[in-house]
Amino acid sequence: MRIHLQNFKKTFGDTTVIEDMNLTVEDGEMIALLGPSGCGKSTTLFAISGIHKINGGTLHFGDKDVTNLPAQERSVGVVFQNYALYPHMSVAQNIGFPLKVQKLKTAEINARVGEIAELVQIGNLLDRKPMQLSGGQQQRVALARALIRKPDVLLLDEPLANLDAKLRLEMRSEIRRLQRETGITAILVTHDQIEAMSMCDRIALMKDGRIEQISTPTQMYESPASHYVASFLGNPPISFLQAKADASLDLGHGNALPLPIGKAVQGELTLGIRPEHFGPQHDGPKISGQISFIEPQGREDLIDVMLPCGQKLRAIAPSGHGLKLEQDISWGTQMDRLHIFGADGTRL
Amino acid sequence: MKTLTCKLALITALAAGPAFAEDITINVWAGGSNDADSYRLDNISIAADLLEREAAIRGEELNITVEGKRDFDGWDGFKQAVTLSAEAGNAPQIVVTSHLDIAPWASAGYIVPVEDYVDLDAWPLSNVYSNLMEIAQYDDMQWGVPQDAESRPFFFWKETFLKLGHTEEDIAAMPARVRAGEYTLRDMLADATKAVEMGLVEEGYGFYPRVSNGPDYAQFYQSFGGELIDPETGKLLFDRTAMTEMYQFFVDAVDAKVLRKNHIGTDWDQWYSEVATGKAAFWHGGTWHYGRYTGKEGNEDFFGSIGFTLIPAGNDAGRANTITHPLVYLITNQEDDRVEEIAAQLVSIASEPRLNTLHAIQSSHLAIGKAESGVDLYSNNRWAAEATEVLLPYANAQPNHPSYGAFSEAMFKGLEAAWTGVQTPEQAVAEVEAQLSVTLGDDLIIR
Amino acid sequence: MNKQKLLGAAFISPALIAVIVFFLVPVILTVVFSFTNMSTSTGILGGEYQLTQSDLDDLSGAGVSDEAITLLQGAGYAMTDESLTAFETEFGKTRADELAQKFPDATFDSRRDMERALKELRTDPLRSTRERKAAAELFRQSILGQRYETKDDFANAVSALNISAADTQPLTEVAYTGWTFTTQNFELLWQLPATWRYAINTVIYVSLTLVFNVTLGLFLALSTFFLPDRIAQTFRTIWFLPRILPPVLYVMMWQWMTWDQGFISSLLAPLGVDRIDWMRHSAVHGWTVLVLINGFVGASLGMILFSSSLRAIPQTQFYAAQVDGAGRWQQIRYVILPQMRWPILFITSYQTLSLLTSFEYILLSTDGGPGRQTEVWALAAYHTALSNYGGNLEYGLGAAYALALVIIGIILSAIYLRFFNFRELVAKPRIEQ
Amino acid sequence: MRSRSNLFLIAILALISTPLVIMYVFQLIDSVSRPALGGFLPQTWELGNWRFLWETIDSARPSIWRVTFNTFVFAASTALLVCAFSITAAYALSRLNFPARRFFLAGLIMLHAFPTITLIIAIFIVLQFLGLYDSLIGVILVKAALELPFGIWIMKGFYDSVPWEIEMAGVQDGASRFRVWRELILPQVKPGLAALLIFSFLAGWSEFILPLVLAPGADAQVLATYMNAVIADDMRPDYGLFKAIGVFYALPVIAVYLLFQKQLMNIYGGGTKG
Repeated sequence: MRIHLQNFKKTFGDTTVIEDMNLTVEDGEMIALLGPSGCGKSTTLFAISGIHKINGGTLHFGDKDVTNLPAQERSVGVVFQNYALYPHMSVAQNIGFPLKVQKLKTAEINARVGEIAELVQIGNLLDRKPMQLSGGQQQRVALARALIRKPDVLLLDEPLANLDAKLRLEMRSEIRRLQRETGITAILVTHDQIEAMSMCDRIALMKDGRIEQISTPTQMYESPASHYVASFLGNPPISFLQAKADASLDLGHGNALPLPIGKAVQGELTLGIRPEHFGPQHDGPKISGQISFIEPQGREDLIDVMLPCGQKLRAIAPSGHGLKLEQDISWGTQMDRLHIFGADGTRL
Repeated sequence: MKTLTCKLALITALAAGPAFAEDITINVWAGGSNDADSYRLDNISIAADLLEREAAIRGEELNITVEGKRDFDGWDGFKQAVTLSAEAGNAPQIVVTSHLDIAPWASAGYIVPVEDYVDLDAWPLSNVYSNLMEIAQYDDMQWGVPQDAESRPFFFWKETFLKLGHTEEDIAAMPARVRAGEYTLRDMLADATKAVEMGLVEEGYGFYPRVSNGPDYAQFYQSFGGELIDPETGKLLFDRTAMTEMYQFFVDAVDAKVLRKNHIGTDWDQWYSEVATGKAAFWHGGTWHYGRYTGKEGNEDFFGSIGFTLIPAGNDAGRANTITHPLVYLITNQEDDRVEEIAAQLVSIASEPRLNTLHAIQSSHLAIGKAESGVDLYSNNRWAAEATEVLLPYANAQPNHPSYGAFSEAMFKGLEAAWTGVQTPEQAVAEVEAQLSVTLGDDLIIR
Repeated sequence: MNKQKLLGAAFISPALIAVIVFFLVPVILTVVFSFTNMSTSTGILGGEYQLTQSDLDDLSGAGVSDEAITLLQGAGYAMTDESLTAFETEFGKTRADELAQKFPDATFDSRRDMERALKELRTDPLRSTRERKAAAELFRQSILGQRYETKDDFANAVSALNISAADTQPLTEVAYTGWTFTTQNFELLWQLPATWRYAINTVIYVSLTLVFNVTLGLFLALSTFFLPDRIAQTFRTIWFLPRILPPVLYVMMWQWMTWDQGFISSLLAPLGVDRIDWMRHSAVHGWTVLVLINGFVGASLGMILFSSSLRAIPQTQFYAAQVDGAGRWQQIRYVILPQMRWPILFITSYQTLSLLTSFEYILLSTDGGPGRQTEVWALAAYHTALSNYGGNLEYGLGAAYALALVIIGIILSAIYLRFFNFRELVAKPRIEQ
Repeated sequence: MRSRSNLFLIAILALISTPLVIMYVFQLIDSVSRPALGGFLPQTWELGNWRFLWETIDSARPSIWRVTFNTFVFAASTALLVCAFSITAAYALSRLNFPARRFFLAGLIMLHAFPTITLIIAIFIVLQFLGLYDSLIGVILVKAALELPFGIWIMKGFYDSVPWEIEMAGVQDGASRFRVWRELILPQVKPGLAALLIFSFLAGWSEFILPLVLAPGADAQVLATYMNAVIADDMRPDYGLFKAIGVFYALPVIAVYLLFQKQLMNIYGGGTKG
């Protein structure tokens, strides 16, 4: 089911938190609403789910205008951060509750509960109470409950935040698998870029109630629309350098990069260089500085380089490089991967 | 002219000669009553039985259900309950209460005059002592019928009295001497002080008065020359001098160690037990105490051990006196006039000498009518006979005045303040005076 | 109006109705009553019109002419033509004639005399008392002692006596038996010396009990916190009981402890201490016992609340403090007490209000004695309005007393409101639809 | 050192608890024995103190069983009413959007601490206007209404601590708000409800002034007024009898306490501070 949010506006009392937002999620697509806390991603999710009122604009599921429909009539499945399982009900009762509300026959409820339980692989846990389950199992129950009535849309509100690292990895692919198998349109709200990038078809990166950029993960990583997008994606994060464009991109104290080909740039700029595009293994224009920190990561090392101008540049180097702290270096930069942002933060 | 029309309707109904069955429920509430006073309620039941039989003989079917209640939270609780239920329109049909309630309850419209329903000139009401009947009058109307008579004598323990140096003849002469004002409260105080000093009684037991508020304390006011009401204007009277001297008397008694400073609030049980066994030299109480002393407290020789007189005069201005504080049967205002009428007839029948004697003797009260002396049960009772003779002729009652309750309350509070040493008698009197002049205004004459 | 609002209204209305009927209306009534002279004599529910014998004395003062007073006084019962005619229709000509003949133009002062006259009928006597009563009514001229339900009825009766219209107005005022509006209650409160004593008593009572309460509650919570569970539980039970035991029973236990023949006296008697009533011996005894009675009850509330907030402090903080070398006292001083500020404030303000206004335990124990020494404001309101030996219930004055408490109550709870995080409390529901 | 200071604490606690313990112990002892006048040690065993159970101790008093029944009806109905009204009103205040919600909440806090007993005169008028004066129903309604702000307050605390997500999940699962409340939220506040039920039952069981003033008639006597009347009757002050009645009166309280101790202590579990 295609979801189309148009000119969406949300206010709490006198403060407007989201204004004139547009978002389209294609049928069967999984999209991530990514952003720091307070950017309005959860608000958007609640508006789509029907828990929050839509103060302006429209919301369509397919061709159906659901803007003013209450949550109960929207056919939306939600998985909450804390799963919100009903503590007094067994797993089976939890999963079957949406069907019970629809007044389905017990036999049918049981059959469908069994079916979905198999799908999320908790068939053996049906008689337990939520308190007796591990975090991952609770997560699966929550998914099953959200999916059982075959909703038009599946909303996931930070579903992995309460899990430990190993389970998170497992559930990431699990959720994606379920989404693919059911072919449901899904929206994932998260502040974790890795989750967003690894699970979703597209990412909508939000900031202050606006969508900053919406595109596929790769596209967003490789050509961020703004300084903000570039800084949000990537781990270890991108390094920014202040530069002055003249005949060259002057980094001060003798460091300079050539002007990029085909781009007319002038004046004060911010350069974005990802760690994997700077290092001893790279050719290209050199930047000199002194190693200020080495963080071994096993397969490779993270190296902080202090430039003479006082700015810091991060590099990734394969291990076994033999570098030492306070060693002076001069490493190459991959110019074609260099991001240049103007004073207003937009990418040039 | 509600009453008139009602009555005319009644006459018309009567003329038609109805012969239908009539069911009437009569609720009786009695204040300040305990087991010994059960005939306050029982006599109404007996009367109902008689009335039913009379009706049966006339060929009418009359069923009267009598329900009684007397376990209230003291007089306070009883009056609160009656007042509020009257306000709510479901007051008990008959209440047995102090005659002092007539004035406020009449003016609030809670009660109806009994004279509207019964012939005061006919038996048995014609038999009731007229001074008692007057006590149940207010504003020239007969509101209630006295239920019992009593008075509040002064008692002394004869053995202690003898040890103080008095003789048997002195004891015999006491009632007369007190009456004549020859033996005053001050004499009593001297005797009591001596008794304590001689170790005949413990400290604080020379004079052992009532432990809570009651009409008794108005007696001491009268002993010092106070009068409660001005006969000319019908207004309450506050006699500053008498009040001060009365308070002073109690303070002096405390100072002389014959009276305990914290006497008020002593447990009644303890009090009865102590006075009945001679722990106290002088005290005062009520005629009904006889029953308690000789009954529960086991004093088998009442007349040999305890003497009684009027409350002595306190000074030259005052007089020996005793207050009678009869309870009265009152009929409350009911929606159905017929119920009021039945209730009044029941009260009237309950005042038959034989019935009232049951109450008088069981509860050690005095007769309400002359004819009771003709009932063996009464005449064979020495206490009833003697107390009637020594006390009743000199008894006066407290006035039926709407504000007397407030007056009496304030008087006692002031006494309590002086007695417990919180204020000097002068301060206490000044405060009571201030309070009363504000609250009572025109209803009070201050002298 | 959407579904949620409807549900909200449906859910809140039973409670709302109860609160309006038994809180809001009474508050308003209390305000109204405090401006009336309502008492037992006036009744609560409006009055009627009645002139009585004793009212006659007040009439000239109220501006009624002497002429009218004479008319009122002299009326009584009379054999007038109209009354005889009325009598004839009801009771027959024979009787009427005999009466007219026996008592030509007679007047009678009282009904009793009138009834006696009726008894004189010989040819066809009126035998039943009831008939005579009804007959006597027909001859009544006087309106003294008669109750009239409405003003008009009264005015008609007055004019029937040929009293001028000018006199009717003041007469009506005197005759009205119900309550009227007045500000005299507040003047009285201001003028009565007792008022100030009650106010001072209240301050003494509230502050002493409060200090006792909070200190003891805190001590109990802290000490049981550090003790092994079983022992702590035993002490908590001992101290919790006063709170749930019925007040009548609980106070009876104290009476037994303190009366002359009671436990304390009996215990001390062999040591040569006089037997006294430890509750009413003096003001100091009274206050001490009152503070103890109320304090023991109040302490248990403190104990429960403090204990639960103590348990809410993470255990790790105590470990950390112990590692830092803090002794038990230092743990209390630096770890516990700072975190107890809120519960202590809560208990203090909550108890202040309830102590100010509750009088049940005092009523059951000293009842204000000895000598009004322990009469607090709330008890005075109750005594004045609803319970005193004379049965003279002054609702108006009592309401004025109560009104003072109501106002203090509102002010204190408004302050109390500030203690709560009100904004968080009224945070909008998160489901909006 | 720890155990020494514990011993010291226990000693102090024991000391200040003595008066209470003495009262409790002698409450039991005196109910079945009789001390000499002026003493406190039991002299003779006395089962006659319990005579009130099989005879009316004073001719005009109602039977204890009737009074006990009244008390039970009073306490139970009060508790049920308070709970029924509180669970709905508190939910509305905690979770639902409706007009003037802020106002109700502020009002609730005020009332929750309001001097109710000072209103008793006016409450009498209201009752009498409703024709409920001197009836058990009237006192029940008044008591329930006066307990209500406290009840709502407590229940609101419990509702507030139920995660919003449960409610949202319910709504998302298609259930109406009523159904969400009934099937999903109510089970979460059961401990609070139990505590409130017990608490208001005990409050009703102990209530004295309201029945005293508002229902003085014989039909509506409760144990509190009964016991007070027995004590106030100056002809028969008899601590043996008083204490026996007292033990009888307190038995249900003790039983409830022992059975439901946990729930009772829970009453402030919803966080009164909020």
